[in-house]
Amino acid sequence: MGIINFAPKILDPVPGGKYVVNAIDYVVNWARANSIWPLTYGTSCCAIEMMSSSMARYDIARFGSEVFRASPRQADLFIIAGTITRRMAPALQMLWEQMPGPKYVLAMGACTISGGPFIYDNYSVVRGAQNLIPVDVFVPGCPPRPEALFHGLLTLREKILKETCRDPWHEGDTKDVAFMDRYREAAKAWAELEKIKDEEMAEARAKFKEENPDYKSAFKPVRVVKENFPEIAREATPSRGLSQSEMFAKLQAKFPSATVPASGEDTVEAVIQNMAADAPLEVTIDANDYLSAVEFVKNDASFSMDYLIDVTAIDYEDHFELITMLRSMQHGHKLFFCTPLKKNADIPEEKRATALLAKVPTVSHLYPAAEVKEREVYDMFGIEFTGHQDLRRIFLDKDFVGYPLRKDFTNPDMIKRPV
Amino acid sequence: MTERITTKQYIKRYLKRCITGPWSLMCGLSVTLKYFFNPKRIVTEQYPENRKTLKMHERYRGRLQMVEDADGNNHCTACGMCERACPNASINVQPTKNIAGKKVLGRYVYHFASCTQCGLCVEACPFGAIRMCQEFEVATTDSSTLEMILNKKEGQG
Amino acid sequence: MSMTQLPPGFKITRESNTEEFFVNMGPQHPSTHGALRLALRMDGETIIELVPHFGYIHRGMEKQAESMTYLQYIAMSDRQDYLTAIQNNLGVALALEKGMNIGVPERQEYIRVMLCELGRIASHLVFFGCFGGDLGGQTCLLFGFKEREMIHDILEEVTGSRLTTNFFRPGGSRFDVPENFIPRVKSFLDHMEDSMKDYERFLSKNIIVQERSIGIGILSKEDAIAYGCSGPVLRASGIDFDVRKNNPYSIYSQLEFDVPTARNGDCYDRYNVRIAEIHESMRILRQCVGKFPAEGPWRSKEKPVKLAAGRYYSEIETAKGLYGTYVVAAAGDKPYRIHTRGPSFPHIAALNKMVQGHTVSDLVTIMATLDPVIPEIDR
Amino acid sequence: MFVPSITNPIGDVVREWVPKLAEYLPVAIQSETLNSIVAFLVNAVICVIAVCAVNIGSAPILIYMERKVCAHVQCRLGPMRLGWHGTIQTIADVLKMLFKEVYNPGGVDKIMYYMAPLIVLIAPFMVAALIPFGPTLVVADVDMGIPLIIAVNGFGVLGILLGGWSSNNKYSLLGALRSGAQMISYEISFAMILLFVVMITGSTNLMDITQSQSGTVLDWMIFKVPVIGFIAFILFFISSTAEMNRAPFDIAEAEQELTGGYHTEYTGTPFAMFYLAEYIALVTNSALATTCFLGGFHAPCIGVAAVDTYLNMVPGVVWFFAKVYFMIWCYMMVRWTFVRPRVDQLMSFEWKFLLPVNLVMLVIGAIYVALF
Repeated sequence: MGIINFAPKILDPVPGGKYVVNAIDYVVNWARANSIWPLTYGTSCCAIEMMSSSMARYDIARFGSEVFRASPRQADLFIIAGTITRRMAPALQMLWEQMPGPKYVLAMGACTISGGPFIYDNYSVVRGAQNLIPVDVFVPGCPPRPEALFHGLLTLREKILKETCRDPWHEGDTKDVAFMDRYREAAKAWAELEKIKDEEMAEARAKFKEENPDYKSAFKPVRVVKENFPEIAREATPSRGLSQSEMFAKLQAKFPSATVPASGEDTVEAVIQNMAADAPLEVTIDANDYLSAVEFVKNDASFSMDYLIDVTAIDYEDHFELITMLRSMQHGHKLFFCTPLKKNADIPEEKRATALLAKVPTVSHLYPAAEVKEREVYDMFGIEFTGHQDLRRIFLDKDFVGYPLRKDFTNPDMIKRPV
Repeated sequence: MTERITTKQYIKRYLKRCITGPWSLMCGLSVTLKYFFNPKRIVTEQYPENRKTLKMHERYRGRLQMVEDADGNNHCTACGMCERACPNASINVQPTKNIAGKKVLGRYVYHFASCTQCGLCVEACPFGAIRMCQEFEVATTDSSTLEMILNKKEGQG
Repeated sequence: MSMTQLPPGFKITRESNTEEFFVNMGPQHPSTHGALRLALRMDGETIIELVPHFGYIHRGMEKQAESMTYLQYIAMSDRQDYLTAIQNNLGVALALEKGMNIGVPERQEYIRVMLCELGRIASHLVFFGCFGGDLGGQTCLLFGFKEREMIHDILEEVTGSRLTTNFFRPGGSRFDVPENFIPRVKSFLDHMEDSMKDYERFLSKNIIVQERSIGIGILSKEDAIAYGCSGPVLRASGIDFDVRKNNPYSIYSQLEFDVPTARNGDCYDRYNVRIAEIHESMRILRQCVGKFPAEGPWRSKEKPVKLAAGRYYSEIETAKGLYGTYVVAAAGDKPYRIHTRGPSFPHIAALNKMVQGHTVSDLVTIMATLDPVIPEIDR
Repeated sequence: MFVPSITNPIGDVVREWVPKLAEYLPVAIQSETLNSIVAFLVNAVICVIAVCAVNIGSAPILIYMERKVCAHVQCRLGPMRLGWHGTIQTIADVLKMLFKEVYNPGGVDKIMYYMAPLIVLIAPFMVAALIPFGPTLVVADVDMGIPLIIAVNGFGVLGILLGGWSSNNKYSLLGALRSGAQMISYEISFAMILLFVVMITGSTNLMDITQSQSGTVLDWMIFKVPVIGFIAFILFFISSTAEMNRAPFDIAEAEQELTGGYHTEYTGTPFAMFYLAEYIALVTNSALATTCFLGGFHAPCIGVAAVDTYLNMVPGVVWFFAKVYFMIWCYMMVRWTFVRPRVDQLMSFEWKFLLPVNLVMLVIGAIYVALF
């Protein structure tokens, strides 16, 4: 940068000066192409392959690129390793801006090229790093092998060697690459072509049919032969601690509202009897009894559910179902509370998408583990936990609109998966 | 960790650490010295130089490829099982009609950019018409080259 | 300085004569192990309080899963705990097997256990490397990855991919293991035994490592349970809990192994527990190599992956801890909802408890010994 | 008029030649004062060039060496593709850094920001000027050599503090503060151990110190005073590692904690200067260790005349650099083996262990001098 960019302006008019400029180009490009210092940036799986590539087996140091800088100000190459989410995007752009020029960007893996596995039904992933920053080299793969990364590095090297100070390095432009749109357009274009072809071929086909009325194709698709395997029944290893029926009996004695969903003519007892030995007991309990039931099983000596596995929810048409998964470290049994929460019907239709639709008391004072899990449920479903100390969105930005895990969630960035 | 110990114990422990501490550091140093002076322990594979001998495993999942015979014919019947099995729209099977009016494969569009090489398409294909090839040198500076048409010929039928 | 308005998440109110300040660690920081942001409230170099900010790698897997087929979700589960993707595959496959009510033949059980134990060693080797690396010993990082590459080689030969394996299916797996699988595992084990001796000599007794990790980031027994910790973190706090022992799945009940525990729950204990687990995994692998059925079917009858409506929950012990998969199945080949319980989430939630009163350097040590994988938290 | 003069062999030659050349000048401007001024300037230029050449020239070699040493410790190959076994890799690195864009982040104190790397560079350069590389190869043969080194070495911390403070970044500031505390503490034991050497040899002149170690290997400081000399050497090794901010005492940079410490915000050439300073400090500290403990430019004679004559045939400067590079290799092995202690542990190690031991060493040294 800087002075050498003036070299062609001064030297090119001088006779023989262009050879000097060429020489400068050669030296500068040689230095830049052979000393590429990457920035330590990795968000997910590709980062591990990037790390692997700098380890003993593959050794990126052979290319002189082992100097992974933690500070963007000293880096030349931005290896985007891993998915970029909308929440991470500003940070990514800032990192890129902080790098001094000339800087290069290598998009590693399917996520950073096109969104990869996160194309359909996704509200949080940026589909392609090119939408944010200009990308020089693409290395497809999920994740690419270290060799593929090296191939990307060599490709970048070739690219740098073609530069000249007559047209010095400048910041490229970001591109709006809506891969999905392109896919659809291509498919549409093909359909159009097909139509034209159909029309064109109609005559030839008719003629062909006339000539070969009993035409049979010689092509016989051969199905892949699959090996035959025996059918094997599953064996359930029984859990320790109280059995499901014992637990249920004890619970129902205390909370008459506790049931197990039974379909058809099966009785509740029969359902429990038929449960697999290693399946946890899932008890449906009324929302009013929820907190006292959790308290009861935590403190009761025969239950002593001291360990909270998880809190999550399911969205049904008219209600949520809050699942509180508990386990006893002491005994070893598991108990899942399913609490149906009626959706608040008073909220007008247009506000439902952004409103908290249900309310339930928190259990985070009983289980500190529930604090973050309940925040997750709040974030994803819009269920309010009364009494929660710190009820903020956890995974999404505070200005994100809507609750993604509701079945009716829509987002302008989301592409529906074709059925 | 507030452990109550007497001064005597403290001094004893302190002196013990004065011996064991440096010794532990020497042990660490002995490992690095051993590795430093033993070039046989170097495990590095030099990628661009070993290109000739470098072969991926048979099951390695690289880019998708059409299984073709010597004449370039493929086994695809354009049934679209692979397209349905693909988690992220990397495959677009565009059928056409051949001269006999039968549905055959027109273009097998493969979007390498979004392919995660999970291999579900290969698993789903009932006729073994596609496979994952062993190619791994796939970097490019032009993202439009990542969109490819796999079949060279129309499907048979 | 009296702070009238603390940033969101900070709770402790305290009087102090010195000026407090806030430092942001991440979302892109070398030692946050991914895209995690930690807001630190500090007094000098002492951390008063820590607030983790998640979601920088939240990829909406659970939303996507609702429109995916089960097989596609197995492929997706690779991307949760990518250090041992093979174990995630098993977790999902087990839940699906419950729904389909099918079992697997003995040979497949051995394949599963062996690959999972290899995955566990691979993950713990990353831990070993990152622990040393985060303490400042870069060489450790490379030592850890050196052996990991051998595991990757085996995994690649068996499954076709180094990281994202996508291998197990309900009722079996994608392929049978190749012929030279057992000899390769054997030679790997022999190599590993030698290397572990060196590595332990290199790090375990090192006085600087001990000084930096003993008594640092103590997580008491009660807290470990209350915060829902699992895996080596829980065991280091002195609780003898391992899904492989307590709720045995696959054929773990037929194999001999110990569950290493420690007492103090500090960083050094967590390190030791993981190192001991590598040895236990090697012990399991040795047994499997001996018992591996040479003949026999390697999967059960292939059926379309369709579950009966209902809810199925499976849990396995991954390298990080308890990995639960909760499948709410609608009839057909697509789930109504899939929820994953990752082990790292509670660990980071408990981080605040551990770092209070320690310095930034200790935070790095503690983070390393928790060994979190952020995409598994954010999903 | 007083004109400073540098006493060294090059200086003698220059002083001899300047009056001779001056005779060709017109008589009107010939004078003693002018001669000495010109002699001083010429001498200074030659010395500056010599020091710069030795130091800056050795930096790429050291960086290459470090990369190779660390690679081989870690079972890999290191730079391989540029030149034979990657020998010119560092040259490409240096060139590239020169061609990088230089800019400063918003809110920095610009003067301080750009001055800091220069200040950091000064200290090791000045120390290098005092080191006797051979029997006649010394830039400045100062009588107060050791005190001067102690004084100048403390200068580097100023640059680091300035750099960290002016960067307007919390991580930089933390790094600078850490390094300030660390270097000032370790300065003390660094000075103490040099005083121990001074006490034994009875001179603060580095040339005298070297000459007092002439003879066989057993006359080197490290073996001259049995056991104690070796302990002193180890202590010097530790405190100089801390002085240089090198791993395992690199808490000021601490990539895993502070992403780069005081030089987080520096780009291109200023960053290259910090980088350079680190390696030049490595040379000068190794040279100091060689001078004070390993017999400087003396050949490792073993007391057998037949062998010693051959050893003595090799010029002293070669022996000197051989020893220096051995020391550098030791520093590197230590760097790539050990993990980093915490800040407070580092400080308590200095004040609770290193300093008391140093004081004891001084007492023992005094007893030794009194007895022998």
